Amino acid sequence: MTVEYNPDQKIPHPAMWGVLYKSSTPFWEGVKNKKIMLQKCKSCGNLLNPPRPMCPKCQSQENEWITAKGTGKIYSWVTFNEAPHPAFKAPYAAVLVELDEGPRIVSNMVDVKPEDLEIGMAVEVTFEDVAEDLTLPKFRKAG
Amino acid sequence: MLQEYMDRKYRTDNKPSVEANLIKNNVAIVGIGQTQYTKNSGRDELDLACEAIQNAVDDAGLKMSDIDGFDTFILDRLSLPMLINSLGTPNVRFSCEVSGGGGAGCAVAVHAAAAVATGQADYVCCYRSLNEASGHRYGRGDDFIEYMPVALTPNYGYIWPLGFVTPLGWAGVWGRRWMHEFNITREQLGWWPVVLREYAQNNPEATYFGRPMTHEDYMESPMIVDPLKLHDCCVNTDGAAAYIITTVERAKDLKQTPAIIAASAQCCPIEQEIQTIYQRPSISGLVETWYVGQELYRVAECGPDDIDVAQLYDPYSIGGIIQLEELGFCERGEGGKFVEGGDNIRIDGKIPCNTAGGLLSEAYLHGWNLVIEGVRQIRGTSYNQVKDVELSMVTGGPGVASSGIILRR
Amino acid sequence: MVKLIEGIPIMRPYIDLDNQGYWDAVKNHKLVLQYCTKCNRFIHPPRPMCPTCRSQDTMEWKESSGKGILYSYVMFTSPKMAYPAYELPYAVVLVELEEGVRIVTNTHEIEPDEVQIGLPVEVMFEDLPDGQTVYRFKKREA
Amino acid sequence: MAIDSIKDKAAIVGIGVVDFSTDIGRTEWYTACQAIKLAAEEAGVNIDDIDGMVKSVDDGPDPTYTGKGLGIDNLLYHSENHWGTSAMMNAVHAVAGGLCNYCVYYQTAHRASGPEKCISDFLVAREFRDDSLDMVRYDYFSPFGLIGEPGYVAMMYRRYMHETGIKPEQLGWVPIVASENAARNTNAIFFDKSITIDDYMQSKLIADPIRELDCAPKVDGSIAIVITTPERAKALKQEPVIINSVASGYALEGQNYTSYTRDVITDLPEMENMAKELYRVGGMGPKDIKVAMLDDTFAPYVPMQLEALGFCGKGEAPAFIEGGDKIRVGGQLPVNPDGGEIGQGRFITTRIVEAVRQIRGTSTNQVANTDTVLVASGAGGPADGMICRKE
Repeated sequence: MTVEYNPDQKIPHPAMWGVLYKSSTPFWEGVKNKKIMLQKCKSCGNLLNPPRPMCPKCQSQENEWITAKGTGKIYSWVTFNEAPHPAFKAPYAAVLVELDEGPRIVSNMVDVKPEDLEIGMAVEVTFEDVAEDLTLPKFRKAG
Repeated sequence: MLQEYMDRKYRTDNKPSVEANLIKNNVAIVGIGQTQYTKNSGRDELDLACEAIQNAVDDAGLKMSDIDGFDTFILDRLSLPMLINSLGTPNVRFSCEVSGGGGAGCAVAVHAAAAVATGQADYVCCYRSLNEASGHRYGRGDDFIEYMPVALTPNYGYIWPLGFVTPLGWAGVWGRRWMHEFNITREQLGWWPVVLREYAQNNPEATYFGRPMTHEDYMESPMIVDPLKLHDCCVNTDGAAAYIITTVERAKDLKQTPAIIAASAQCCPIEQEIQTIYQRPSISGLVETWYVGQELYRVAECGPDDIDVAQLYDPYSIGGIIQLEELGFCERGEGGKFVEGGDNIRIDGKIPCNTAGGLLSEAYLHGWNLVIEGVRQIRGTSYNQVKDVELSMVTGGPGVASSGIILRR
Repeated sequence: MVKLIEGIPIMRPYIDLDNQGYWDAVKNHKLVLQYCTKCNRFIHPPRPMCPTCRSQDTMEWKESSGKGILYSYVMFTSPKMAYPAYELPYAVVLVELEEGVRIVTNTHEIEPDEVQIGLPVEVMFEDLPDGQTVYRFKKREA
Repeated sequence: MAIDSIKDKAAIVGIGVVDFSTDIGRTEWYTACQAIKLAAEEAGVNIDDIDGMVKSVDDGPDPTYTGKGLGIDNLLYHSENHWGTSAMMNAVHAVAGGLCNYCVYYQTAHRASGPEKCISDFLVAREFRDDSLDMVRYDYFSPFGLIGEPGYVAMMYRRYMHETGIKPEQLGWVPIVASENAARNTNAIFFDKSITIDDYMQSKLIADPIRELDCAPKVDGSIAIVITTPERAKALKQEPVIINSVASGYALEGQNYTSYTRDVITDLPEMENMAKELYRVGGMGPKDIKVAMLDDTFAPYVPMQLEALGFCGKGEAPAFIEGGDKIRVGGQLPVNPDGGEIGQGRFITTRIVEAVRQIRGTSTNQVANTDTVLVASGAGGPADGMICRKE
């Protein structure tokens, strides 16, 4: 199952922070281009997730962005039997995916019913245009 | 307290004893750091905060992981968890905030000092990061309209719908009353911004470095909220600043001459509001500042004559000058005369004030830049160094619940 | 002399259970003040407790004479720090009422150069096109 | 000299509690003043002698306005704190550090009756909070429908179930015992009688695996607590409750309820750090604690806290709470004898009030011979706590 939306409701969009918070822009730019981008400390190689202006391991403020492979495993999930927001049709699940590179991101599953979810399930990314101006990285069963 | 103020008789019998004050002479500011002060940083506030804090940590001769406390005041866009997650400080065990806007300029130092004096934390970092020039400017009129069909609080309900929306305007009401009651002239007011601008010419980090201003320039500057002219008002700044507080004992092993806190005070008297302090019998003075001064002198066991240099929180010239009166640097109602010609507040004057340029000419960093300059004066590293500084005073904002510290060598 | 600029909404006061009596009265073209019957004193702005005797049930609304003198003022002259719904310049004045409390207000039919400390003024009300009622102060005979 | 620790340097001498309600019919400003007045009266402290005020940033009018409402003229210390009940720490610093004599910690929040009419939102800060950088994290959750605290907690709790094997039939005992205690506590408005495990199992799974009964309901309330030094306390009306230690804890990669980027997301490192500090300062250990006041805003945090605070070993909490006997009054470690937030509504300072009552021996659910109580708050985020003891 894929998350179903109420067409007359606006899906919550990530805020475009611009100069108010520069660190997160490349991630969402990447999603638009159907890539999962990860921030990497130039000095010690630490992956910073969520993105931020300083590496907590070595205090370097120099960083670069790498493209994740897009594969990982389900680390946890929640099934919403009541939608906390009118754009979503309950029931649906939000999943926490641990990417093979290490970082974890929240997403939804495509073509998997909530009751079939399992911790450890191998998944791979797929990108869904959920609204005219919003693309989201989602995951499906790998293979 | 109000009665104490009216009688100019400070009660000490209802205050904790000076011996009980654990901050006095036990706590010091040991590291200071800042970013460039600009009009458009092009960076976000978390980014700026990280840089300023790193600079303060380096200045003190510490490691980032030594920092175990954070302190700031509200109206802050940063989130503490995000800050910790960026800086990578694993041992944090104290944090604090305080309301009251600029009045809390020194209250933050008080709370951080209390934490280290009571063993709750070893090294507390006080930080402030703002993009007020390019981003969200506190206290601008047109900011309000976008998102506020109804005044934010009941109290603002009595003033905002009248088009009475900015702290400058609110202060203008008691400022005018002060000018009216004591015949303070605009020419006199002008000397405060003019002298501060002179200081800024020696401070390459100041916003107005390289842009001198004469008294004539001041007089010709446009009226913003009558009685305040453009140059009566503080600058807008993008930037961040931080300082680090620890015990005097630990300071001995660190890099810098510690700026020891000889006294600290906070005060919020009756009928306090944010600038709109209109219900007290007299509004031509600042009860909270007088009180902060009295408490500082009581704890430090000194008087205004002993203070060598002062950094007074001056979001507008009036606020700076009335503080001179309330802190006892001149008589009540004599502030105008005192600053006339500027000599009294210049570097060799009776009480050199805001020697880095203050909020009007250095930066509007909610008072952090004032604390940092107060520390530099103790270290002897100011761009406008006053000779042989023993005691250096810093205050929080006027017209709000205020605060202050006295630093010593 | 407060002139509205068309199309820009006027901010409304924040009405809660502590100050509802005040704003309800304004709606009916009356200026009322909170009064503590125990201490026999007026209190402004409205609040949930008498700051002198600290009672929470001794306060009532009493109509003000609406008369006072101009105690202090500011003149908004620059768009930078002003609320954009009003034509510049506009005055915001602090009026000391006969009851001893001071209220912040706008002026009505007082020219900028007439706005002076000590000016005798009295309250008037205006119903705005957007449905809200505001109070302002105009000159009166001393 | 600076002191090494605040151990036993402050005491709670008065509490003021305005009756809880889901529709209190007053403003926050009103009930804040009311609670402080009650607390001062209970303590035997004149309001004019109150010279310190602390509160949590997000609850109720700030000290300037509350002080104005009360007509306080001598405020020498005021501060806010963001997390849980950590404002208590500021109060302790203020009186122990000689910055003020009598400090009031007040919490006022009318969350049930909502913002209309009843919330005196005095915080200009909130206007800034909308674009606070704390909001950035929601960008990564909200587009996927992960919205709201029950959901955030559920994500962590699913993993906790996976790693510890805890079953709903075990977790259910947290709300069951809370309901038993609340039914006996006249101040607790949410349960007239205790619920059964069947009731729990039938409770709606709002964000599976979190049930409706796992979440503390919203409530209107106002509480004030007076703190001073143990010396000054001697002259006052009540038997003082000594604050043996107070601490707060933070940890890397933390976010309130959503610390999903840590290696392990199913423990509470902030709480562990806090507990370490609390026991170190107080010179106590988990075995010395007679009653635990734990953060039960969301039920899963109770077993996690039992482990983080050292009341049982890692992985032992599910068995510890099962059947409820160990956490009931009379059990090995009575938890929240007042019914907790599940029974009284979401209101953090209720824990401190109950700690005081337990030590005074005046609780509606008194645990015999209580001389030490641990209070913990901020589970799932920056944590804080205190240990109170009998004089």
